[in-house]
Amino acid sequence: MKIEVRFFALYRERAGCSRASLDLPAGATVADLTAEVRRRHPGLAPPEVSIVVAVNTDYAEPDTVLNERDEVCLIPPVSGG
Amino acid sequence: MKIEVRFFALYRERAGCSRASLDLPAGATVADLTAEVRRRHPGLAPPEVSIVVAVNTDYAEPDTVLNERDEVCLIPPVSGG
Amino acid sequence: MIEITDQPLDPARVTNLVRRDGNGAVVTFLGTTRDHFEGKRVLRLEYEAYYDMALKKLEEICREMQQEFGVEDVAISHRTGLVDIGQISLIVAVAAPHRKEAFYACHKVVDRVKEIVPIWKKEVYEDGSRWVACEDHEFSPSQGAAAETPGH
Amino acid sequence: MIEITDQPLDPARVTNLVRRDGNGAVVTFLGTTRDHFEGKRVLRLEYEAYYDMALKKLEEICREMQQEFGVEDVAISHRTGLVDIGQISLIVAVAAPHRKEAFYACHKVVDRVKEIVPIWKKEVYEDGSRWVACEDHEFSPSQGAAAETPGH
Repeated sequence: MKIEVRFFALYRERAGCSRASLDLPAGATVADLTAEVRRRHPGLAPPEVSIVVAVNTDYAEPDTVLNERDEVCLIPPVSGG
Repeated sequence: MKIEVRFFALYRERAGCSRASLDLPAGATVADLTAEVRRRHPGLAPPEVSIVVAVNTDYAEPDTVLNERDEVCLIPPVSGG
Repeated sequence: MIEITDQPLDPARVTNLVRRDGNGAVVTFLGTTRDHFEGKRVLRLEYEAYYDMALKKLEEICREMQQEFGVEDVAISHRTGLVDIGQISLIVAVAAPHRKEAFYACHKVVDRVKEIVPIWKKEVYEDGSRWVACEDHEFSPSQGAAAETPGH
Repeated sequence: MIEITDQPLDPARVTNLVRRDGNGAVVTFLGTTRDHFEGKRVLRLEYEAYYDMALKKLEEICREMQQEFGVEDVAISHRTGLVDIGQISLIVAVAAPHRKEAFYACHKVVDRVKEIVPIWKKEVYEDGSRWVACEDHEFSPSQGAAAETPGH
């Protein structure tokens, strides 16, 4: 299945893109997605840092199963205020 | 000696005056002054309530010795803000 | 900055007095006159101050904030006289580089104002009035000259 | 009321949204952009938001305040885009009948905004820039793409 991913702030700058379309097997999880993102963009985050993902505007656990048409965003450490 | 005393708020209303001139022996303390005030104005405060006194714009202890020309004020419970 | 005035208070003016480019956090407290007390409707409030001593105590409170929190930018404005319901009777503005100190110091200033500054508030009802004391723990309008709690 | 806007923020407007005659205490926090970071002069800041999720998280925070403190009158206004030094990037206004709840809830709202709301701040210096992260504990401008701390 195809998953559209958005990149914000630090991740957008490091990835050099604000959106990407990933091919993932049906039943893929958030952890599968971040693994694929790291493969494509090795400089995005150091290995010891977990990449936080939002699915449909909520923080998602690594074992969350993804579906086509989910709104998936990579969330670098927030710093509002 | 003569001590001028100012009354504020609740005490002013209960005493029915905003200032009074008290005759006290030389060396009289704040405790002597409040005793004299209570004698003159029995309704000012119930016996179990200590009357707070400011001398020269600072809170004074009961054993503080008074002098003529001290600025003496009776301070009912404050409620600013 | 400290002031006691019988004119309406201006939160924007008081807040701007403490803003500086090195301060990332500004906390402002507005004390406004409430419309009820124990089910009775309050019509308005009357504030009375022992001005000389009140100003001195407000200055002391500002020094306490410097000692306790390292906070230097404090502004306190207190209103006296007749104050209508919903109007502002007290403004405390505190600024600091970080928010924690700004919140703690602002809260502490308000507590201290209510503890040590000789200012008194009288609530006026349709059928009477009462001098408020020590955060409402003391008098009730039905009791009139009820017992005061010692110390404040 | 919650909003995210690229226009200058107005403390008086946001504060007035939470004032009601039953509320005796109003606490307003202003977050302003600081002029330095570890000795480097900051020229300006750039804020970026994931709007849909940020608005949802701000709404969640308002609900938390109702549950945790019984506080209903909360207004949050966050700015995005280019923000000059000394300007306001965040306003949180909280009103409650008594001051303790107003102070605690306002402080908590600011903490939660910085914890869970997907908004990012970039500091721009004369010789570079950095994405600020997690209250400055994480990146340093000299290290560039330094290690992030997991979780936030």
